[in-house]
Amino acid sequence: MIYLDHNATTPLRPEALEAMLPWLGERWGNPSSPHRFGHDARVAVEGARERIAACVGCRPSEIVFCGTGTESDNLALRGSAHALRPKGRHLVTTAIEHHAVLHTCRALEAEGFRVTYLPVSAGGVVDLDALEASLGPETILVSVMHANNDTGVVQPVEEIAALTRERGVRLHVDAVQTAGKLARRPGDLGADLVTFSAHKLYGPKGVGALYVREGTPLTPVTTGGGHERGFRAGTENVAGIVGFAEAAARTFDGLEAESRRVSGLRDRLERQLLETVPRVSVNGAGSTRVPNTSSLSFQGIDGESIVLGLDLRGICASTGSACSTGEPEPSHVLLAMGLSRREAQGSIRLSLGRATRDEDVDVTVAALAETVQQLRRISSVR
Amino acid sequence: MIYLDHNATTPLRPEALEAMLPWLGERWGNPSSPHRFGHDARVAVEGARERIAACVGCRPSEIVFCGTGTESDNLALRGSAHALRPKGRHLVTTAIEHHAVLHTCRALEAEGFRVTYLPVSAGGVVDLDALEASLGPETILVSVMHANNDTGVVQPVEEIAALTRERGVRLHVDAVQTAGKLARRPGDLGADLVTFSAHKLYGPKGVGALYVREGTPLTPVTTGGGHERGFRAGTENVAGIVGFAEAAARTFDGLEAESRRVSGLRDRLERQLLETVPRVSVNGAGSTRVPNTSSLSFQGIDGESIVLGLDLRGICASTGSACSTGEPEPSHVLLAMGLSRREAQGSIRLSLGRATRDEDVDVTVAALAETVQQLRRISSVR
Amino acid sequence: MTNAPDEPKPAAGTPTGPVLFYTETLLEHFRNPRNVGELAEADTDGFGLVGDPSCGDQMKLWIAVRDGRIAKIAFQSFGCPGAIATSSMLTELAEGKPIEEARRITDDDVIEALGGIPENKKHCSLLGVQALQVALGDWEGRQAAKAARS
Amino acid sequence: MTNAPDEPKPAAGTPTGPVLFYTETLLEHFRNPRNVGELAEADTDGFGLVGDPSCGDQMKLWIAVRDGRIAKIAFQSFGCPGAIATSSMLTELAEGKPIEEARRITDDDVIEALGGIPENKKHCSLLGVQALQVALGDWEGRQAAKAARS
Ligand SMILES: Cc1ncc(COP(=O)(O)O)c(C=O)c1O
Ligand SMILES: Cc1ncc(COP(=O)(O)O)c(C=O)c1O
Repeated sequence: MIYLDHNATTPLRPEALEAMLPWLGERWGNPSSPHRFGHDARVAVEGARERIAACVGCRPSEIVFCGTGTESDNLALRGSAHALRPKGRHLVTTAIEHHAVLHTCRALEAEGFRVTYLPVSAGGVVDLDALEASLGPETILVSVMHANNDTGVVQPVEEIAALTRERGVRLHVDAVQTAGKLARRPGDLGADLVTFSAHKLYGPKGVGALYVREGTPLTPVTTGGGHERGFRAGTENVAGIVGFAEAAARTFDGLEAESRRVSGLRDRLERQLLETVPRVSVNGAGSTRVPNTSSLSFQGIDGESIVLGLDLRGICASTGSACSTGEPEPSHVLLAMGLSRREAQGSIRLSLGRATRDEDVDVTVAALAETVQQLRRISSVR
Repeated sequence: MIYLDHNATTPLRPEALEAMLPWLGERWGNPSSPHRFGHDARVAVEGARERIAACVGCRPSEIVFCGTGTESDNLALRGSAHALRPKGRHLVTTAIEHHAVLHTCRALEAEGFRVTYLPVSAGGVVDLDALEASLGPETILVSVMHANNDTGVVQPVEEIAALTRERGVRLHVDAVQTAGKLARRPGDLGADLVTFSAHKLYGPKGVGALYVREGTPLTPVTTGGGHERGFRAGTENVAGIVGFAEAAARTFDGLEAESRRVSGLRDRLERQLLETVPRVSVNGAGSTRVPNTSSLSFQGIDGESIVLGLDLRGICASTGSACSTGEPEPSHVLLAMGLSRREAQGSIRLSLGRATRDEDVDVTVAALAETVQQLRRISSVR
Repeated sequence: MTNAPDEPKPAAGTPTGPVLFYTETLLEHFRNPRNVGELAEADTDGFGLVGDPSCGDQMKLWIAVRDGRIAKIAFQSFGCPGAIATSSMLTELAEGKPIEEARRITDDDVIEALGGIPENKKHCSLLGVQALQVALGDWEGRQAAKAARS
Repeated sequence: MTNAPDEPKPAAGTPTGPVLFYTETLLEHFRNPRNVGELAEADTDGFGLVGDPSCGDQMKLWIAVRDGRIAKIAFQSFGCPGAIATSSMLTELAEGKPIEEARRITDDDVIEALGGIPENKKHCSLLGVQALQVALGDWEGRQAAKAARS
């Protein structure tokens, strides 16, 4: 199997599993229990927090562990909106955010908040002028992803941070698709809130984190026993948190070399593909992208069919963000970049990872060429 | 080590770990990915859902996986309150609920909901007359725990269900402390919403579940990619869910015999203790209790000191619910039962489990007698 | 600028189910679709073109009728695996059938022949049957026109 | 009936930290507290009784003074491990000390001597020092009374 769906999820690093096992075995204590056996687990959780803070570039007390990246996004958006409601009811985001952000904005609209969805360029980059123009006295939060999950296009979050800081508006950055891929330390982006998800950087599923800059107003979404300094109640997923830290530490370590390697492979893949297959385009090709992602549009055929064609040839690809609904909607990201419905429908995403090798690229290009040719033979559209 | 803190958390069953390992290893796919490798994970999640539904006594589509029991409680309360707001703004709960419920009620009060906190008897049982009297035309939800985590006292939820059903009010039951302990199938309680937590029944930390009876109005708390039928977005903790199902299936299987065994041990422990140690009382002793829990009040000494005394003798006990704050507050549950602050402060909880043996009981009683004697020698209070 | 992206809000509680429950038969038809292509102008007795505006899928279908039966059938399809496989299966079901029988082929017949199709893919399966109905209508029209001429 | 249970709402963002960071020294004093008990009426030159209303802890402390020094000291404590250990450590620090020096013992001295104490337990450590101050005040009072009588 050639796995080219790393933006959906990544394999757990064996070292991370190794680090988790004691906490799934003989060290099962509850970190909040008032005995040394529980304290042992507390020390593990706090140690993991320190390791992740070191990767991210922040203080340990600024890391809040959550159950998923989605939950972290929800905490950032709902938590800011509810904490800052007295100051204003206007939020700004982009049309290309992950559903964890977009659908949460919709939910906040239903609560009476106003949300601006900023357009992006044909290259998939958010329009900075539009962003600046959107900021008003009522604006309390801007939420912009660091890199898009479908296209890999990196957003100018540092520039945005400069704007929001100047205006006294809080900034949330969803860094799920850049953490462990870009050398820039997320804590240095200038954001007040940053989302991470363990399973996107070779950690386990079931753990996310939100960086909450000290002093950032935030109302908790999940209340109870006061865990995570009151920001996220619930017994800690000790093993998951320890695995997250182990994976993050290893993934951030040596990140630059690996990024270069993977972007080399991705460029090679795109080059070969453009040479081999007619009527294909690379979405966001002209923009800065994370090294591992390639969004491809094939004229006249359907993305799901291409993905199945690849699947039957032993290659895991995706039509875009892995949404659980199985809805036939084409990517809202590509539509926002100006692609037609049919162009968006003819798109797939290849996302490379640590295990990807030269041969995988060659095999994939050949398989794609075959699949595309076969589907075009069937297609009623030219 | 003798572990008598099973109400805080339980060891992961080795069979559950075994069942989890493939999903932490070579089968790491995202259940929402559109290829067979992802589908493999989807099948695992849906299979786990079926197994849990079978344990609980409901349809698979009525199980919503969450990250913790706390999150499930939050979804039940916030989700009901927000969905039913147009019908009314009054909620009813009890003074002895877990903080996951109580603090969420407080948060809802801050949003403009009115909450009635029902008193309990000296035996720790909610007052049914008070409950009936509290129900008004504005009441939208009643939330009562099945058994209390501090005392183990079982609440008359079936009677409550009869009342709420008659009045057309929704009922949430927090069954975290009864699932896997009481033979009654949670789905048969007559509730609309029931909370479960995997790590309390020998499953992994980081997974909970909410039973949502078909047709129950519920607004999601965490929005995004539409996972869990839209009730809880975020990439599924596949390994955790599989481990939860394995643990639940095994714990529900043979539950009656194990319950008898454990309640025998608990009764023996209390009998020996009352014979050996003067000035001790068992909280809720006259009420129906889950088989494994013993809440004990020792006059003239402090619970934390007793717990540390036991800890130094190799026994893990607790002062009560494992709250992460380390606050010196005595148990709100015991206070609600009419204990004085100092009586409540002198209390500990022993919660037995699968590994507990006769000898453990004997050793514990001896250690307790020693600790209590030593602390009373130091104490300035008689 | 407050242009909300064009996508549905997830209605809590709507059953979605697994994305990918393709049967072996469906996969086989996807891999080796039957009767792919077009019929020559001269061969064509009926033609149908239908599209599913909700998902952008499109299908073209040609039939040749001899002795009141569908003698030849061919299709082209732009769409998801479900659309391709159901189209292929439809042509197999229709080929050789008397017109009246072909007319009675339903979506459920196609789905059943494939051994089922994921719930969220069912709307794709409509195209094949629809296209056949359109093509049969076209054939009828041509027959009527011929009868009028002769 | 809308009687909210008597407990604090968790203020989001308040640092709480680990529950249980007891040092070895603290544990040793908890296990083997020094100077536990009471002094005989005849032996007692000063007595202090203090309580922490927020956590219910209580402490009694007796001193005997000879030649301007604390010759004997004894305590009883109802409270958490922190309360017991800090009380014990305080008596150790105070024993044999000249009155003026004993008066200058601070909470921080006790905490430092124990090698630290969990943040959320610090309020317990107040009791020992407070009780000593009260006992010293009592001693002074008795001295003054004696001087007035003689
Ligand atoms: C009755 C009750 N409800 C809810 C919870 C919270 O569950 P979790 O620890 O999974 O967050 C607990 C356990 O702490 C509990 O005992
Ligand atoms: C940009 C982005 N944000 C948020 C998420 C959600 O994270 P999780 O899968 O942990 O819920 C994802 C992944 O699906 C993502 O790509």
